[in-house]
Amino acid sequence: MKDLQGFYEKDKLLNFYRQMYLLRNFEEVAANMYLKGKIGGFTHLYIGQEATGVGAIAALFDKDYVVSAYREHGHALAKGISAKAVMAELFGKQTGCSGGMGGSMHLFDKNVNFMGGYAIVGGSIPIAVGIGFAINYREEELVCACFFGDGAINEGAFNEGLNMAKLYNLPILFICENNLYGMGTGVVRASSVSEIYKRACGFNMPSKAINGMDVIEVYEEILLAVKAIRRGGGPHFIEARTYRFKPHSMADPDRYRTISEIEMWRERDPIEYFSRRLTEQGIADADELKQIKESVEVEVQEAVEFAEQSPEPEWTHLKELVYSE
Amino acid sequence: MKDLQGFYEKDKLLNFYRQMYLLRNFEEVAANMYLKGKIGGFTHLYIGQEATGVGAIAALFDKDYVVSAYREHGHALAKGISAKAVMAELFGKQTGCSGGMGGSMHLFDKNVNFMGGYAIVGGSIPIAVGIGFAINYREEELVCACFFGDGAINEGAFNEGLNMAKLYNLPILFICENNLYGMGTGVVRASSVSEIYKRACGFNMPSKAINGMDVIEVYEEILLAVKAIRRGGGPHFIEARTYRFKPHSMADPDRYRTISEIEMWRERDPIEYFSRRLTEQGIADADELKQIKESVEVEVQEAVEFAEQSPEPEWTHLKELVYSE
Amino acid sequence: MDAFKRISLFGIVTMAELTYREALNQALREEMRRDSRVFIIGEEVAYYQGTYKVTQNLLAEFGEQRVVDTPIAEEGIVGTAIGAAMTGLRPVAELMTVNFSLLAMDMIVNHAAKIRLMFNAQVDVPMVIRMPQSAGNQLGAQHSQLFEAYFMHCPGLRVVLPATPADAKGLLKTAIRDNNPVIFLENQSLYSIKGDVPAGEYLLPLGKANVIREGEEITLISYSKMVHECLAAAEELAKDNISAEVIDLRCLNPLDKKTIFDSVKKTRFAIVVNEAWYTGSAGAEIASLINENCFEYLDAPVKRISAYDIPMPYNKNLEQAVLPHKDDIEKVAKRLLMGEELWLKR
Amino acid sequence: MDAFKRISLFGIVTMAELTYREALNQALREEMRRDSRVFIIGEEVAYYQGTYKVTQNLLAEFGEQRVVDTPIAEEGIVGTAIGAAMTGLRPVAELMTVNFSLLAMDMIVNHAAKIRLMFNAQVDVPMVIRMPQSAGNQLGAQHSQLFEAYFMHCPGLRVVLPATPADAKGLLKTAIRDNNPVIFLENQSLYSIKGDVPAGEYLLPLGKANVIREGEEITLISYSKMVHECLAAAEELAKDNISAEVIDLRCLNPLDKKTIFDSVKKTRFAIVVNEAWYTGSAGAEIASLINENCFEYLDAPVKRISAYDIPMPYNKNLEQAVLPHKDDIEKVAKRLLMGEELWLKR
Ligand SMILES: Cc1ncc(C[n+]2csc(CCOP(=O)(O)OP(=O)(O)O)c2C)c(N)n1
Ligand SMILES: Cc1ncc(C[n+]2csc(CCOP(=O)(O)OP(=O)(O)O)c2C)c(N)n1
Ligand SMILES: [Mg+2]
Ligand SMILES: [Mg+2]
Repeated sequence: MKDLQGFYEKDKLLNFYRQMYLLRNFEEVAANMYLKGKIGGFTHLYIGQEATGVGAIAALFDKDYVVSAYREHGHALAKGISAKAVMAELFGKQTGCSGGMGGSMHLFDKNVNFMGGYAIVGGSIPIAVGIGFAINYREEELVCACFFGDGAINEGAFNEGLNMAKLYNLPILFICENNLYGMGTGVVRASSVSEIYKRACGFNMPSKAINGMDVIEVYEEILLAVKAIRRGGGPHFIEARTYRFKPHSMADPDRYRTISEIEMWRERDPIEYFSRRLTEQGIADADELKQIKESVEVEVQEAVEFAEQSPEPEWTHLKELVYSE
Repeated sequence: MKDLQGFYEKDKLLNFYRQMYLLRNFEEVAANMYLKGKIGGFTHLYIGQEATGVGAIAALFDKDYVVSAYREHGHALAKGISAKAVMAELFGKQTGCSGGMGGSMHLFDKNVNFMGGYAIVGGSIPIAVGIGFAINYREEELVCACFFGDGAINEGAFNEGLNMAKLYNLPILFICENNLYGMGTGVVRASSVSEIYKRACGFNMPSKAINGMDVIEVYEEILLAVKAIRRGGGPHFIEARTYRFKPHSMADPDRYRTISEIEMWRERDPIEYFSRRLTEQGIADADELKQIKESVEVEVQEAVEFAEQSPEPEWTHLKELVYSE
Repeated sequence: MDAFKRISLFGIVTMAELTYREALNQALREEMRRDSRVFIIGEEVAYYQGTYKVTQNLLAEFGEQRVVDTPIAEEGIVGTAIGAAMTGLRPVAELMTVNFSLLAMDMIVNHAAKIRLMFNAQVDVPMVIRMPQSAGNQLGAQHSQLFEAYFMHCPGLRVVLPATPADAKGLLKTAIRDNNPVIFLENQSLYSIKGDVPAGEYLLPLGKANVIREGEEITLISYSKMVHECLAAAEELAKDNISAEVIDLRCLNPLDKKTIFDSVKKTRFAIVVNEAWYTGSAGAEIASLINENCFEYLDAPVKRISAYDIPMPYNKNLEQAVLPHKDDIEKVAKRLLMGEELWLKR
Repeated sequence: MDAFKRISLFGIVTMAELTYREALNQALREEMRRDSRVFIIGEEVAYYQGTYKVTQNLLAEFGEQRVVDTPIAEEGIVGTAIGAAMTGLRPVAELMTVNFSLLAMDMIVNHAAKIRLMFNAQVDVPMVIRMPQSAGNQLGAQHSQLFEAYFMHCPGLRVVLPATPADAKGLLKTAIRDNNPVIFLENQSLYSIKGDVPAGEYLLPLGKANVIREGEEITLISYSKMVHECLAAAEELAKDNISAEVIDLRCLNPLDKKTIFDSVKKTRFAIVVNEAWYTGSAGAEIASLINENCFEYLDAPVKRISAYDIPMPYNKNLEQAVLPHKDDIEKVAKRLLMGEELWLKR
């Protein structure tokens, strides 16, 4: 376990902790709301993968772009969409970050350059290529981070997107969150190469597997990659090895994994692991962490109330959304 | 230059020669017929690439399957469709190997397991996967050879097809004929990796680049690969480095290549190179080769006459082709 | 097995009350037992037992070789099915939902539909692509689509859309035996509906519509889920002494024009209902055919009821407002019969 | 430049006789000069100067950054355009032909068309996808298709199909300035036709049909190449003293219903013509709309003329037999006016 003391400002570390716990608590509450019928659709939880989203997005500039798939609550919150706006979106309300039009799979916020969750596996990849293209076109020094799952690497879009990104030397960070399953299918039953980072070799793209359960490792590795990209190093590929603690979606009976496998991974809970490090290394005491948790819980509770009280979107508004005049 | 004497039966070598010249002469005549308006469509000539088609297909069993793209006259002839049936197809006649329905891009002959030319770049790849799947399903010891161009590797189908082929350990030989251009775009401007055989590494698939201008090298390398596949070794990938001497299609002004580049490659003409080897090594004399050429020319001439005299397909026949009852 | 709760006898046919899902499962099982060339391929069809559980227990009976899980690769799945079909197998491919068929459109339209003609019928492409479609579960714009209009506008394909458990079985069995590529569109919202399903060999011909309710004054034409909305509307209309005939088309290709025209010539009024978007829908084709072929019999224009031309919003109320319902059908039918000219674009 | 052979003055507008291809090229050039956010991306658009030479000389003027050659990767091309459009650029993507759009269907229908609504209009997707389509050159089943019906059945897209050089310019310029994803379908067979094209700023609104020939007795409705067949048929009909009005729709979305309905209400007879397959075509939608909205004005059913529902054969005679021609239009028009009931499925 690497020493944190002296390498990081305490605030930064506590902020990692806070964010991870925000992602966790937000989704635990959202799951409840789903069961109460307040939230519809499939609703895919990110619980277990928080270290990847938080660590990776912390390594970006605020103005950098993020594109994600349908398991994107965590990415959206980490990028800075408020818990209120995300919760209201899950509730389908006008005040949601997508005005109640998108729902869980289609969060979006132009203000923080969170460029959307997409529900077609692999679909976000060519779109990220376009964002990277626009960054170069405008000669900005930004990066587009594109999150997708281990399942997406087997879609055609992966080949087209990675090849074009490398060919045009675009500032894109591809982050494959390998949580070992695409729905019920294990990576070894879906990909001819189970070490996913190797799939990038065919494009001559720098590529690496990292521990996605350790927010510090994620942060540091992504920081390195992003710096290289900003220096004109072209697209990089990161395989973050992680695990989702919850079923694929709220509709998934989750019968394809053994309890012992889930337990094993739960022992590597990224939040608990990080909180142990913080306390053991004397960076924060249990009380401080508890206070953070409580403040997060208040924030999430307020988000629920906000969502509850927000108005539904209107039919007249809907009709204006189809076309831009 | 490897010694041929003693390694190969003379007949076999002369047959390579005969076939290559058949492919060449057939297309030279077809090009004329195109200019006379006897043949329509784009018509993509294989001239220059003959060693690859002839060498590779010679390494297959008769019952092995071949799938190709739209530059497939050569593969079709090498697989054993008669010059008559191919020429009649180009003429759009009832006696053509696709009954005049397919034309140059869609040759087909069930009897020799030539499973079709396809005109969507990359489209033949998933279909080859299905044929390989069926071979395994029936526990046959056959192989499916799938030819495509360097342009096809950048399509999504390439990723999906290669991954599935490897995952299911299918008996498929992927042969990418790298003729350096996809239409007017050089490989270096289309693929992030110009050594195409490396694109297979992401699938952990045995992969190799070979000299596609040398019929013997092609034959030997493909034979090795096919043997490995038949032993259950799963899909293999071969990049055959070759060149098309003619424009992309009869409609292409061919302005993207320098004359000197074309000249350079013409000096490596696979037929002349092979005929030099045959004569220099005392396997055949000039007369013998001339006789072969003449007999080929007669065959092609007869094919033209056959095509000319064949009837056009009928409207009533056409209507029965849409659905199988 | 809970699927066989109730076994009754109608004449000599043994019936069982099954869900639509179970009926499909039974059809698959029976056809796989009958013909060893039939196999299933798709995402989550084997170990997961099917996303919507249509392939439940088939892996256990038929093994990994005939119930094949795939990567998430729709183009690869359909391409594999095509190649296998061309070499003598009879694949039943499942795409998880129709929304993902867009990724396989090239394989479906450019390949499966073309191969037979292009190669002068030297090969057939006997395959089925099963896909659920529908809307109404707050799945958002990318997961709430219906694409039968795309498949209908593609010669070489068959397009089948069962509305009941019995039809699901009878049509799927026939589809598997058909020698053409069949687009088999199941309706997500119908998987759990129940109905009597004949046991064993039960085959419905493709292209034979079902007059599911007879009536005299107006013809309601639809397929898949909307058949149930039409039936419900007919029920309501009956309360007002309006006698509506309901036609379940079952297939859009082949299309049973005769049944449609005969009914419309009798009733002189017609409404075509589909769950998909309005513009360019299958309903447009059918309405136009009716007008062209029954023009002199019609006492009013053929009306079309459909979803609005709007990508589906997530919000529940708005989603319901976008979709067509029995009330819309009832309302339009009444106004039509009362001779009120109305422009109700739904 | 040979494009500016003849410069004449009509009122104050300078006209030049250009080919359809040159008019498109001019539109692209003008828009790229006007707005540095506009760029071109596609296969062979730069160094090759465009497969059909529509992008000729643009690379020389605007450089590699704004005229971008791509690998053969249709999904990648359209996806790149979408991402760029969402972040403020205005891409004009070229797909080599519409046949390959099937490989990008997911990007077009699931993404480009949905993004604005799904994200509550926080972003627009201002992009154009240019694609040639048509048949008649013996290119076989996979290369002879027309897919406007697919794009029409997808809310969120605009669908534009110019028939003349002037329209090609005026509509493409407007399409590039439009804030929605525009499917811009050029017709392969029209690239070399000539016509007068206004110089400089010439913008045609999307959704405004053109009554390209006025007439009193029958309305011929079409778009793209078939407009020319309709005009030729109208010419023939005139010889028999039949006065046909010809409407060039120009756009299928937005669709100018008013112009259609006004004309049909006047003439009382209508034929809709499209080059695509019959079943499920745009013609079905239009015919159905006419019937629904002009029912009491019609003296005969609306007839549709189209290609047969057959994947295109290579053989030249058969290919021509599959496609619709002016003779078909003329024949159907006459029979319709003579009150002969006919079932001519073309
Ligand atoms: C093109 C496509 N095919 C299938 C699906 C259905 N589907 C939704 S999520 C999913 C699994 C994706 O797995 P992975 O990429 O590993 O992401 P994870 O869910 O593990 O985050 C599947 C098959 C889809 N949404 N899109
Ligand atoms: C999906 C698709 N996109 C574009 C085309 C147009 N096209 C036909 S051939 C060709 C070039 C293919 O190059 P390559 O794969 O290297 O094969 P080669 O022509 O060199 O044999 C292109 C772009 C096509 N047929 N299909
Ligand atoms: Mg996963
Ligand atoms: Mg090539």
